[in-house]
Amino acid sequence: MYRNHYDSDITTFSPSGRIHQIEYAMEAVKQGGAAVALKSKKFAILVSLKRSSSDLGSYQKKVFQVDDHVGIAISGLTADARMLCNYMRNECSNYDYVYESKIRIERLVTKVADKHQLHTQGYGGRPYGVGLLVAGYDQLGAHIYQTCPSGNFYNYKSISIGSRSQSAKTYLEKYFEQFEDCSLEQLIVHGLRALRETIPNSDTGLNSKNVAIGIVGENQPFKIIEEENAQPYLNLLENEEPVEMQI
Amino acid sequence: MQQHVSFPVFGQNDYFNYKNPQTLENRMPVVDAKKKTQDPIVTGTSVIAIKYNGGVVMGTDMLCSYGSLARFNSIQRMEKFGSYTIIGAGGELSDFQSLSNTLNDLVTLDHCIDDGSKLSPSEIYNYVARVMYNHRNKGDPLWNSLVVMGYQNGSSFLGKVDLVGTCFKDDIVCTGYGAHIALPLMRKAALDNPNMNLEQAKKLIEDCLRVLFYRDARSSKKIQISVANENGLEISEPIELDTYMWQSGEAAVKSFSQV
Amino acid sequence: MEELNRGGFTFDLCSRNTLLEKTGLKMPGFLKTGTTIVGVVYKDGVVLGADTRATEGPIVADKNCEKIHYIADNIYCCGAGTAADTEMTTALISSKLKLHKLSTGKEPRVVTALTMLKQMLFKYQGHVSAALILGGIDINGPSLHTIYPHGSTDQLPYVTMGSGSLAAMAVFEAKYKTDMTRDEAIQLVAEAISSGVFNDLGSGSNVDVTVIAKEGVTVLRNYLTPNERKFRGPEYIFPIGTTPVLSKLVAPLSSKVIIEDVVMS
Amino acid sequence: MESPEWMNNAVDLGTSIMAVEFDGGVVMGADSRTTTGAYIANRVTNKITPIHEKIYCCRSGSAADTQAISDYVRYYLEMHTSELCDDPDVKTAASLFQLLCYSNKNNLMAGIIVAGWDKHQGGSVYNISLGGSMVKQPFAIGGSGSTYIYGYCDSKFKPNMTKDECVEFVQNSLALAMFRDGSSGGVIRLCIIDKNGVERRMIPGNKLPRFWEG
Amino acid sequence: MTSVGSGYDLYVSTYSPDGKIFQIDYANKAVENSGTCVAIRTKDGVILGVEKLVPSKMLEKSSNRRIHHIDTHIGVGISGFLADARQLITRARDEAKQYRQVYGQPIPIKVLSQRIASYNHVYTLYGSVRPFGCSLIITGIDQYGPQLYMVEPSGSCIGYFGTSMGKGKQAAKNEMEKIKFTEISTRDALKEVARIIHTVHDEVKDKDFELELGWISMTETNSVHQLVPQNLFEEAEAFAKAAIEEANQ
Amino acid sequence: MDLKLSPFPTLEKQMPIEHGRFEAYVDNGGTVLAVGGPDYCVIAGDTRMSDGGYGIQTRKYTKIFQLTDKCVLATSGMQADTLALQKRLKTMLSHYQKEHGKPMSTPAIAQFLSNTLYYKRFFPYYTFNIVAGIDEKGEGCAWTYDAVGSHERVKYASQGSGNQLVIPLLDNQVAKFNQQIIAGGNVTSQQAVSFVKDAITSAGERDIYTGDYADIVVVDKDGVHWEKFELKLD
Repeated sequence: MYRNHYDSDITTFSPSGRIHQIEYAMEAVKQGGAAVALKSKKFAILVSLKRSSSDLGSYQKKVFQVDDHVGIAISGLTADARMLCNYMRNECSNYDYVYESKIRIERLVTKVADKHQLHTQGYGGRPYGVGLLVAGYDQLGAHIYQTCPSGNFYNYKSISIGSRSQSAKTYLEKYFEQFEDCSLEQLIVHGLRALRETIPNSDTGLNSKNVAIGIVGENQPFKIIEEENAQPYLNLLENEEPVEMQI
Repeated sequence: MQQHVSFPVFGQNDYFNYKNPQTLENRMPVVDAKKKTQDPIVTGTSVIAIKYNGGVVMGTDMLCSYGSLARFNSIQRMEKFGSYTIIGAGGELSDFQSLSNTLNDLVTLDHCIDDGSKLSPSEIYNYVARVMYNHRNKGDPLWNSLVVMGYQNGSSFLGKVDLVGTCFKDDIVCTGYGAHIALPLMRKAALDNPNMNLEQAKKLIEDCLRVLFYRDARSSKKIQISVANENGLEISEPIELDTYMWQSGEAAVKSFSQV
Repeated sequence: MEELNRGGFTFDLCSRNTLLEKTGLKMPGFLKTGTTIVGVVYKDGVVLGADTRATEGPIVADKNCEKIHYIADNIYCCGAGTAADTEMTTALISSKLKLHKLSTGKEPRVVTALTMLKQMLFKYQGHVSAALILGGIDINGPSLHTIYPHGSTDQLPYVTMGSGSLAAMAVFEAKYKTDMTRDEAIQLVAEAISSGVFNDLGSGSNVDVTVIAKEGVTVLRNYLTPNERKFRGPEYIFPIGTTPVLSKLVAPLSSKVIIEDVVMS
Repeated sequence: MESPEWMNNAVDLGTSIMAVEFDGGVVMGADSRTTTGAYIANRVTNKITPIHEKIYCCRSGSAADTQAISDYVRYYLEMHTSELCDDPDVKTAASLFQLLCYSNKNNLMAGIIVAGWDKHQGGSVYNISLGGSMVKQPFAIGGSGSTYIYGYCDSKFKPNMTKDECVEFVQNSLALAMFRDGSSGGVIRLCIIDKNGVERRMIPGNKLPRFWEG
Repeated sequence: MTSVGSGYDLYVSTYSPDGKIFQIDYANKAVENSGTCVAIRTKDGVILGVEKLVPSKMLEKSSNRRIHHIDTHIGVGISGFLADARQLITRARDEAKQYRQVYGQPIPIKVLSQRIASYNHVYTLYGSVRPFGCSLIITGIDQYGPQLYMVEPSGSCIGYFGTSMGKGKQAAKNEMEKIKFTEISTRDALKEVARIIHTVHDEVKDKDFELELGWISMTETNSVHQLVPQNLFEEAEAFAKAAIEEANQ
Repeated sequence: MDLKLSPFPTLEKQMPIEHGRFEAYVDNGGTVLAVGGPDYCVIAGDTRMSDGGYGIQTRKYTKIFQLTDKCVLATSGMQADTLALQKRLKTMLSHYQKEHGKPMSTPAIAQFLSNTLYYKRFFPYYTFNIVAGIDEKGEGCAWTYDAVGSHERVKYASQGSGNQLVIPLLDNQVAKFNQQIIAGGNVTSQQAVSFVKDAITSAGERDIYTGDYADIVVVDKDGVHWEKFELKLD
C-alpha cells in the first residue's frame, strides 16, 4: 500500500474505482488482536485473544454481550467498538421494547453496518476502524456475521479477523464443514485451536488470562467465558495431540 | 402568528440533508400532527374473537355509524397484516385507516427484508400496543379498540388493545358492547366445551353477533367472520345473519294488552 | 304559607343536593345492589331470579342479601338500584295490595301491582332509584314486567335488570324458547343469573330463584352457591391478655336492673 | 352593541351534495345555497369544485376550510401530475383530501365527496367524512340535507345506471333534500364526468323536480 | 484515463479542463468492478439476474444478496458497493412508503427511479461527499405494466427492455440483442437470464460465483416481486449450463 | 345567552354525544401485597383485570413482574402505565447489568423506581407499586410507593383496590400493633405464604375488583418461586 493522490480523503474515488481511505481503515482491523467465530446448528461462539499493553496493564476486553441472544468480538480500535456496541445494545433494547421479542441478527447487523457506511461517504469524518464478529441465535438459527469499516457485512459459517487471522482462517477452512454437527464443547475446542494458530511461536500461547470465549445458542443466553472459567477448555486443548497445522 | 391549519409542503427541496442523508424527514409532507380525535365521528361497534383447538376465529359486523345514522354499511372492519395476523377494529374509522396504513408500511418493510422470518402476531400486537399507548400519552388517542389475532408455527394468538394502551392476551376477547353481551356467552360456551372445533367456534361467533344485533343499537346483521389457523388467514365474504327469534314480540301482547 | 298546602310534589332538596354535589360535597354512599335480576315466563308460570351481592362502591356490603321480594301470594318482585328504595317500594306496594285485597276480596292481579308501582315511581320522578322486575300469576295467566325508576314499564316474556342485565340478557337471547317446562325455565334463569354473577362485578355470590306457578310459589333461596370461600388460613388465636387491660370496674348486675311488677287491669 | 348574526357566523355550507357512479362515469350534484346564520349569503354558489381535468369535489362544512383544502389538493395534484407525466387517478386525489382532513381533523369542518373519471378505474366516488375517513362508494350523499334523503336514495339507487337515469336520480334526490332542508336550496348544479370530458349543467330554482309538498 | 493524476479528478465538485467530472467516472468504475447484473422485461414481467461473486467458501449461501425488494411490486438489482447500495435501498423504501402515505397508491416505477436518480445526483454536486459507488436496476409492475429502469451514480435514469451492468455488461448486452422482448415468455426469459449470467462469467478471474434470480410477473407471481422459487431456479440454471456446454462443443 | 337557531349544527352539537371526552386514565383495579421475612419475602397479587367499571377484561393478567433474581415489582392501577413502567425498568436494568456485569441490587432498584416515577411527576404513571425481594444482606425487604415516587422501606405493604381491607390484617398479624403478648418466634416462609393467601382471599371476598386467581411469589436466596392460587370468579 503506497501513498498516492487518491488516498487521503474518504470522498475520493481512485481511478480504478476504489476508496483507499476505507481500505486503510480495514488495515486498522488487522492490527487488533485476533478473534475467531464459528457456529454449529445450535450454537455460535466467539473466541478471542486479549492483549495487554504491558505486564502491569490489564487485558483489554474483546468480547462484549449485546443482548441475551447476541454478542460481539472486536478487532481494531476499541473505542470505536465500544460506541458500536452501545449502539447495538440500544437497538436490541428498542426492538425488545416495541415488539417484546429479540431482534433478528441479520437486521441488527444491517443496522450497524449502515452506521458504518454513513462514515464512508461524507467529508470530515473517518470510517470506523474496527471489525466486528457478531455471534447470535434467533428463530432462524445460529449466525456468525462479520462487519467491515466499509459498511459491508458477511454471513459466515466461520471466520476470523485481526492480526495473523489468516492462519486461523486456514485452520477454519480446513475443518468448517464438520462444525455443523459439533457439540458446544467441540466447537469451543475448534475455536481455541484456530486462535492458537494466530499466536507467534515465540509467544506464551493461550492461557486463561488472554482468552475470552463468548457462547450463545439454543436455550443458551449469550455468556462470556474467561479467566478461570476458560481453563477447563484450555485444558482440553493441552491434553490433546498437537495438530500438525504448521504453515 | 399561529397557523390555523398545517399543510404539508411539497416540491424539490432538500433532497440532501447534510447531517443525515438517509432519512426523508425533512421532505416528508407529514403534517406535524394536530390530529386529535377528541371525539369519534364515524364509528364501528364490537369485535369478538375466540381461540379454538387449532386456531382463532374473529367476527365483526360491517357497519360504521355516524352518530346514530347507519352511514356506511359495507365496511370491512378486519384486515390482514402479513401472512399471520388479522386485526379487527371498533371505534373511529379514520383512526383505524391511519393505523392500518402504518402497519402496512411495517409489514411491507418486513416483506422486503425477506430473510425467511416474518413479523409474528405477537410482535405486531406489541407494536400496536406501543402505538396506541404513545398516542394516548400525547393526548391524541387513536380512538379504537383493536383485537389482534393470528396463527404461526402451530400456536394461536389472540389479544386486545384499546385507546389508552391497555393490552392483554386471552382465549376470548371482545370489545365495545361485545364485552358486555358476547363475552359472558363465550366464556360460558368455552367452559362447557373447552375443546371447540372450527365449526363450533364459527357458530358461536355467529350466534353472539346475532345476539349483539338484537341488543346493540349500533350493530348490523351484515357480518364477516375471519379465521387464522394452519391454512393461513381467511376473511369471509359478507354474511347476512338470519334473525329468526321475534316470537317474543307476539308473547309480549299475548296475555293482555292493557299495558 | 298557603303555598305549603298546595299539594303535589317538590323536588327542592333534590336540586339542592345536585348543586351541593357540584361544589364538591360528597353525599353519603347508599347500599347499591349492583345487581343481576331476571325473570322468564314459562308454560304455566313465571320464574324470577336474582344474585345475592350488595355493594357499596367497590366493597361487597352483603354477600347473601335477598333481592326477590314478596308482594302478594301470587306476585313477587325483584329489585335493583338503591337497596333501601327497592325494599321500601316493594314493601309499601305489598301492604297497599293487601289492603286492596281485603277491600275487594279478590286475589290481587299483577297489573294492579304494576300500576301501583309505576304510579308511585313516576310520582318521584326517578329520585326513588328502584329498577324492578315484577312477576306473578293471576286469572290472566302468568305475566312478567319490568319497571324503570322513572316509572316506565314493559311486558315481555323474558326480562333482565341491573348492572348484570346485559350479561343475563345475552343468555336469554341465545337460549330462550317459548313454552318451556318449569325445570327448563329454572335452569335458564340460573344460567342467566350465573352469567351476571361471573361477568359483572356488581353481581356475585349465590343464585336465588323463585318460581310462581298456579299451584303455588316455590322460593329456592340460594339455589346455587358457586362462590364459597376457597381457602382459609390457620385460625388467628389471640391468647387472653393480648389486649392490654388499662382499668377494671366491676358493677353488680342487680344494681342496674329495676324489676317492677305491673298488674294488668 | 351586538353585531348582526350574519357578521358573526362563519360561512357554512349547509348543504346537499351527492355523487353517483354510472356506466362509464360519474354524475355529481349540489345545491347552491350558502348561509351565514340564517342569512343566505349566496344563493347561486358553486359547490362543485374542479380539482383536476376530470376530478371534481363536492364540498360541505365550512366554506373557508373546504376551499382551502381543495386549493391545496389542486396544487399538490398539479405537482403530482408533472412528476407522473400522466393524469392522476381519482383515488390519488381522494387520498390527498384524506391526508389533509385527517391530519388536521381538530381544526377543520369539512365533509367532502371526491369523484371523477380516470383510465384505470373509470368513474369512481370517494367520501371523506368529518373525521377524515375515506370510503369508496357507488354513490355518496353529504351535507345537512342528506339526512332527509337517505331512504329515498337507498330505494332508488341501482348499480350501472345509464347516464340519463343517473342524472334524473341526482336531480330528484337533491330536489327532495333542498325542499326539506332549510340550509339547502337555490339551483341544482350538476357535473357529469366521463372519458370524453366534463359537462356542467344547472337546473334553475323554478325548474326543479317537484314532489308531494305537504 | 487521460486525465488521471492531473489534479482535476480528486473531487466531484471539480471539472477537468475538458469538462468532465472524473469522480463520477471513477464511481462508475467501482460499478464495473462488480459482478454482472442483467435484467429483461417481457410482456408480463421483469427478470433480474445477478452474478454474485463469492470471495470465501466459508460464506453462507444467500449472504450479501444483490437483489432486494423495495415494495411488494418493486425489486432492484445491484452492482457496485453493496454498503452504498443499502443506503439507496433504504431511501427507495422510504420513498415508496411516503408515496403510498400521500397518494394512497403504490409508487410507479418511473417515479421511484427518478426520485432515486435525483438522490444520486445530489451526491454529485458537492465536494463534501462522494457519489454512490453503485448502480441499480429497478424493476417492477405498476399501473403501466412491467417496467425496467437503470439508475447510475451520475444520477441518470433510463428505461429499458433489457439492460446490464457490472463486469460483463458488454458481453451481456451482446447476448441480449438476440432476444425478442415482446414475444418471449417470462419463464423462457428466466432461462435466458441464467444463461447470460453463466456465459459472461469469467472463470479465470473470479472463481466462485452464485447466481441470484429475482422476478416479478403478472401471471406467475401475481405482481409481487420475489426471488425465483427453488425448482424454477434449478431448472433455469440447468438450462444455462446445458446451453453453455452445447456452445463449447 | 342567545338561542340562535343555527342552520347548520355546530361542530360540538354534531358530535355524537354518547362517547364522552377522552379520559387518559383508567383504573384496572386489583390488589397486591408483600410481607418480608428474615431471609425471604412473600408477594401476592390477584390476576383480575377489570375495565374500570363492572366488567372483567381478563381473569389472568399477572400484576407481578420479576426484575432480577432477588427482586420483583408488584403493581396495581392502570395496566397500560404498569406495562410501560415494567418495560422501562426492564430496559434500564438490562443496561445496568451489561454495563456493570451484575444485576442491580434490590435497594438500588427501589430508589431507581422512585426516580422513574418522579420523572413523570406532571403526567404520572397511574400505578401503585411495591418493590419487594431480598437485599444485599439476604434480608427480606419491601418498598411501598405512591404514584409519583414517594417511597418508604417497610416490613410489609399492600397496594391497590383491596388495600384498605388488607392493611389492617397486616398491621395486626405482621406488625402486631397494640398487642401485649406476641406469640411465636420467627415466621417461616411457609407460614407467611399461608397467611398471605388468607389475606388475598379475604380481599377477594369483599373487594369486587380483586378475584379470579392470585400469583403467590416467594423470593429467597434460591431465587424467585411462583405459585398460582385460586380465588373466587364472581
